[in-house]
Amino acid sequence: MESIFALAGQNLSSPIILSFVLGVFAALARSDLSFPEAAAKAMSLYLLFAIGFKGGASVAAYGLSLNLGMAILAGLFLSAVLPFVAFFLLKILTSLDTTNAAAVAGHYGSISIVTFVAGTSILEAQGIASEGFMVAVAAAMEAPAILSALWLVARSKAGQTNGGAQFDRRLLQEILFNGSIVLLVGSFLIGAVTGERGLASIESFIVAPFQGVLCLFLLDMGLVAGRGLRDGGRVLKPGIFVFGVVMPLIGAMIGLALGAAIGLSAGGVALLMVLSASASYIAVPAAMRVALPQADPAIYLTLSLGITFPFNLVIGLPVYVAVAQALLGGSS
Amino acid sequence: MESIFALAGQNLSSPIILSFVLGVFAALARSDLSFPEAAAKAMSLYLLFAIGFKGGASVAAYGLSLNLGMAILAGLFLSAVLPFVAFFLLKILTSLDTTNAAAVAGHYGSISIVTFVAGTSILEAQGIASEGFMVAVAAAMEAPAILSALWLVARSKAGQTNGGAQFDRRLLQEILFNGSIVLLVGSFLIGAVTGERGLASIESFIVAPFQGVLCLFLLDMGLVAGRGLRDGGRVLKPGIFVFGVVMPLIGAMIGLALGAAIGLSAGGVALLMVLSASASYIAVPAAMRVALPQADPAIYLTLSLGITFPFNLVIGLPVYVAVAQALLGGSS
Amino acid sequence: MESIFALAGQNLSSPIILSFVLGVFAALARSDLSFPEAAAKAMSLYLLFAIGFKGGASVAAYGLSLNLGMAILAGLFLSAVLPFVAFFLLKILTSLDTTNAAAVAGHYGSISIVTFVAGTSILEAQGIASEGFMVAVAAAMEAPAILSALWLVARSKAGQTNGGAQFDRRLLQEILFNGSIVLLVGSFLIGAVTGERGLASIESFIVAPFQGVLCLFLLDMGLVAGRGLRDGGRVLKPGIFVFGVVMPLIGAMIGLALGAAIGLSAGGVALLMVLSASASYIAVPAAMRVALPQADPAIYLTLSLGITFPFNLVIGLPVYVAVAQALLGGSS
Amino acid sequence: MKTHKAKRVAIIIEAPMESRLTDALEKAGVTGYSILPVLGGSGRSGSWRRDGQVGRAGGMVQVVSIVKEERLETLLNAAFEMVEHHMGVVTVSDCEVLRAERF
Amino acid sequence: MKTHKAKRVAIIIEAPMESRLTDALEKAGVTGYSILPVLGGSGRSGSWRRDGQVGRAGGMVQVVSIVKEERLETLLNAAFEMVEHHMGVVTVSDCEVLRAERF
Amino acid sequence: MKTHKAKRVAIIIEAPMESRLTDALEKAGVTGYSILPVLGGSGRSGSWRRDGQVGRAGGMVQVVSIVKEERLETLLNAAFEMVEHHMGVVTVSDCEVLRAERF
Ligand SMILES: Nc1ncnc2c1ncn2[C@@H]1O[C@H](COP(=O)(O)O)[C@@H](O)[C@H]1O
Ligand SMILES: Nc1ncnc2c1ncn2[C@@H]1O[C@H](COP(=O)(O)O)[C@@H](O)[C@H]1O
Ligand SMILES: Nc1ncnc2c1ncn2[C@@H]1O[C@H](COP(=O)(O)O)[C@@H](O)[C@H]1O
Ligand code: NA
Ligand code: NA
Ligand code: NA
Repeated sequence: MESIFALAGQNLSSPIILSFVLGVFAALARSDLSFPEAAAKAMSLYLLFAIGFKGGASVAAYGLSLNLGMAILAGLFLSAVLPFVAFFLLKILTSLDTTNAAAVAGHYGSISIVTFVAGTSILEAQGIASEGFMVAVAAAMEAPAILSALWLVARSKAGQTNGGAQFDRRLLQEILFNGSIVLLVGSFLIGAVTGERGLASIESFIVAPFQGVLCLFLLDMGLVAGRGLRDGGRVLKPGIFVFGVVMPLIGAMIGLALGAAIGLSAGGVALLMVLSASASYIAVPAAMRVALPQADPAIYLTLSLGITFPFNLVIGLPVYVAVAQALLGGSS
Repeated sequence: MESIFALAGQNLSSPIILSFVLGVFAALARSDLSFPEAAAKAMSLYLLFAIGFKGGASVAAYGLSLNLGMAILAGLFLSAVLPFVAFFLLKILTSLDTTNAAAVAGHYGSISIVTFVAGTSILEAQGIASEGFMVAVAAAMEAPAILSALWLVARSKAGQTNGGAQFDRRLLQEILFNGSIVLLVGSFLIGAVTGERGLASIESFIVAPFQGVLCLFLLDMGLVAGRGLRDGGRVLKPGIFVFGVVMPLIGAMIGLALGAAIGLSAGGVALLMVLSASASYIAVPAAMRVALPQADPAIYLTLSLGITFPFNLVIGLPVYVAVAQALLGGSS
Repeated sequence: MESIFALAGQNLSSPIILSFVLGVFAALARSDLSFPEAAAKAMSLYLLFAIGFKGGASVAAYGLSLNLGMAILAGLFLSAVLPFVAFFLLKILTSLDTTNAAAVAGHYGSISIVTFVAGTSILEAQGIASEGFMVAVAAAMEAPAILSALWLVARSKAGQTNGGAQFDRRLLQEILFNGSIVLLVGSFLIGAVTGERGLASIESFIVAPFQGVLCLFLLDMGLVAGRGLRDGGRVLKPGIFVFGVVMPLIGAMIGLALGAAIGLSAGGVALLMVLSASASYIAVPAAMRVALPQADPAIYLTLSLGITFPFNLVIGLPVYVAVAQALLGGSS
Repeated sequence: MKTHKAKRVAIIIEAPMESRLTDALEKAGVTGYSILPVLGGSGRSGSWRRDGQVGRAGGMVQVVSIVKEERLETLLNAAFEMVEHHMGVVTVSDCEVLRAERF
Repeated sequence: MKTHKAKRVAIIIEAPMESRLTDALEKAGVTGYSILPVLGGSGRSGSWRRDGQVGRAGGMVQVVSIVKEERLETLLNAAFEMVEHHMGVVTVSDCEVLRAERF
Repeated sequence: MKTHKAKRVAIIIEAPMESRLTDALEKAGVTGYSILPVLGGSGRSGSWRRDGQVGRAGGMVQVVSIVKEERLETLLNAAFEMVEHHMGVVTVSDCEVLRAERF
């Protein structure tokens, strides 16, 4: 326990966390500091490309263990099931109606790729190895949660009246081929195909400056999250807030159990915990606006970006890594 | 021949080609993956600056051989003459009217700088030296083709009626001082003036991450080209398609002859082939919209970006390099 | 004196100066070369983050000398007082009315961070050490000058009639928490807290490519400054032009005296001279549009960006460094 | 200069609905439209801005279409169906156009 | 499709004044507005463009608000106070809106 | 608030023609205009979008100018000459302006 606090303390004093904190502070202080939308999007494309490519290259280097298939299945399962857990918890903790609860639940089954990236950074800093294919698992976890959320609405009374969930083939194709899935899987495959030689040719672009770009990106996320908290704070009833902190812990525990069961390494388990604990704030909100327009975006965006993301970043990540390492790591 | 296929195969499995392929795939799959316009433009400015500067610095290092003047003259000549070849070929292969054929022809006399950049990457990867001043030749080849295309329209019947080519001093100055010419020539001169010391001071910006930026830029070009093929596919009559594949080969052969005649190195000849084979998709289209508004942009953009660019990237480049090396290279 | 010319000559042939010159040339030649607004802003965020972080990390490494407090006080004092000097000089040299003279004066008390960055580059190139906390001094000097300028208007006749200066709490908070101050101070603190370990983790992002980004940013500034000169040239009466060249020299001398008095190193004194000599072109113009809308922005922007910035960049910086080094440097 | 009466329809709609709306317009026989960016705004559901955002949710775009009067009703029906359950503002105003043959 | 009369107010204003204007609109009881980017322009004080600029001075944005006729006067008074000493253009035009209950 | 009648002319034109159009407007005595970005669109010549594009061809911008009624005809003549052989849409609508002395 003590060492977990020490880890959290050390994590807290890393440039990436402090950059996020700076962003939140600037937004709360109503500074006009801001990143152009194009710059934010460019950084996110860079991070997706780099993390995917590195994962693929590492698979090429260390071989594709049989676990890949299992891990992807585990990811699909987690993404599909966690929304039910989240929905149940929301019904206990909050007074959200079915539509809003399902919309929020969908976010928690899906993932936040930047949380994943921050998780890999911590692993690297602590010298803990992890399976390169975990980025493919991340990609696999993006979408199923959306279907679960829509199903939750469809089978309810709200789903039968009032338009309900607007689901169709088009939405399905948008979800499956959304930009981050395509880029993540695509660059993963490119990394896997080109391997060491490919990595060597672009290493000084995707490896060396990675941490620095991540700092600026987290600064931007801090600005956006802080703005969200400032403007969307009204939705933050205590029950909702509690959900935003408890749900990631529950998700992480389920991820831990499943990751250990399928025999991932300590690092891989930590990453599966991170994925389970994290909540989407890009792909799922867009899908929800199309499919569940009645759900209030202020609720799911504030929860996902304003509560759970910072919680994971600052407290969750070092805890998940420490727990995985304690239970499954050889030494440490 | 065999080794050319081997080269093409190796080329095909490089991160830059695969990134382009990923982009095309994403566009055809109607993914919403996209780069902000500002990011695409920023990457192109980076590539122009870096390639120009490196060319200049290399001239500073290895001295300005007498060939520079000859090579620039050769470039101007190729740019001015290739449109006539292309026009003639189009009249044989397609049923395009004079205006559209001339507009397309102008694109093939001019150049695509990213094709040139990809060509230098292959040379570097294979350790083949080339003249640093070839970037100046690239800049020289941007504009003359436009004048040839407009002349082709002006002397035709279409040119006498129907508005014809809208050519004036203003357009001339826009063509000569268009952004990519100014940046390419400017950074070439800066590289030449500041030399080794200058290069050392910004090397870790313009050299180290270069290949990685090129990957992302080609991913973006794949997205744009794929979108163009999806929407503009209707113009792709067989004759047009054949032109898009045959013209670069003819261009490359003419470039080969001229490059060998003026005594360029094997690498320099390869690059002159690449320049001759490539077709403009930035400067010339903009000039054509002003000067030949009757010409259908779907035709020249689909051809240049959708057919010839991928053809050169995937098949052409390794072939041109292998041919130049086989005929003119000392060893290997 | 001779060696100052040599230095200026050497400075003139550095890639960053030549990039600026290229930008000015392109703008005057009416080239369409331009950076997207988002790219320009992204580069400026990068530069602020990097320079702040490095300053903080250097404070962490070399300890926080007692001088920091003194230097910040000196900065605040310079920023508050220089506008009075500038106002007085403008009243002598030009026929600007009180409002316009005060608006211009505010710009010269405040600072240009990119001039500061270029100054640190010269110091680094010459191997002259300087206090890391000088970036904090830079941040401290951004705002006070605005208050001085507004006070100059408020106590005048123009201030009593015609709306005068529109100053309120809101403007004060906008000035104090403007993006560049928050980012500079924030990244300075992050650098100071995370120290050597933090710097190591993002060094290949904020140190290695720094000079190259600076080149592109100065290219962009050259484009903007050249456009300003082309369009705003009409305001450049001789007296105004003379002010734009003389005021930085006076500012530098005052900075020199104060810096030497509080015991800064030669490098630190040089940077204080640079800050005093430089004129704001981001924060102060925005504040002036709100508070002194009657003042003509063409005057202060053309002066600050079109005259004083290039003057400092090309001639001023090497001179300030040489003078500081001659008077206070141990050897060389 | 000869001008012709037409209607200018401007639809501010959530960005994730953009392609659905433009498809609906095309189905409704609209011959042209343009998409304009929106930086931020405020309405009953709070305020928003694009700065620093990566996702498309929480952002609007504006689709503008100039149509002949006789096509207006079809267009509005198509647009209404799209915005019905969504945030969004639909306005119609009179205008005159050059080159009426294009609409 | 049932439409309702309303007014479309478009205010081109200096970027540094944007938040002051929108606050004033909110105080004046406006229920919604959208902010559109402007790339460049020209007027009595010369011409400008955003390309390559870092600072907000020397740039304009456009604030568009659709309001019921009865709110127009309050809105214009609020807007006028903001642009009075500043560059800027305020235009009002008639329009029809769907879903009048939103305004 | 006292308002004055004016005309709002909006011209969607190919980006490579932008500076030619604004020069023509200035020659026609227009005192001011603003340039707005367009992200994409669709028309008789197909559809386009700016995303990921580097070149200016294959993109449009919108030039908006508020003019006094008496200047309209000259402006439209100037605009028509520019769009004549080009893609583009020219619309005119009635509006009211504050501060008529500015136009
Ligand atoms: N009256 C209005 N005028 C202009 N834009 C509006 C108006 N009402 C809403 N909007 C835009 O539509 C978005 C969503 O509106 P709402 O559904 O009212 O929250 C707002 O954030 C604005 O961008
Ligand atoms: N008549 C007009 N039509 C459209 N925009 C205008 C007009 N007049 C001014 N503007 C815009 O407002 C800015 C400032 O105008 P001004 O105060 O006249 O210099 C211009 O640069 C344009 O962007
Ligand atoms: N009716 C219309 N309403 C709005 N924008 C249009 C319209 N027609 C054309 N445009 C715009 O002008 C561009 C070129 O139109 P066109 O010449 O018809 O291909 C389109 O891509 C749209 O951006
Ligand atoms: Na999750
Ligand atoms: Na060519
Ligand atoms: Na100063």
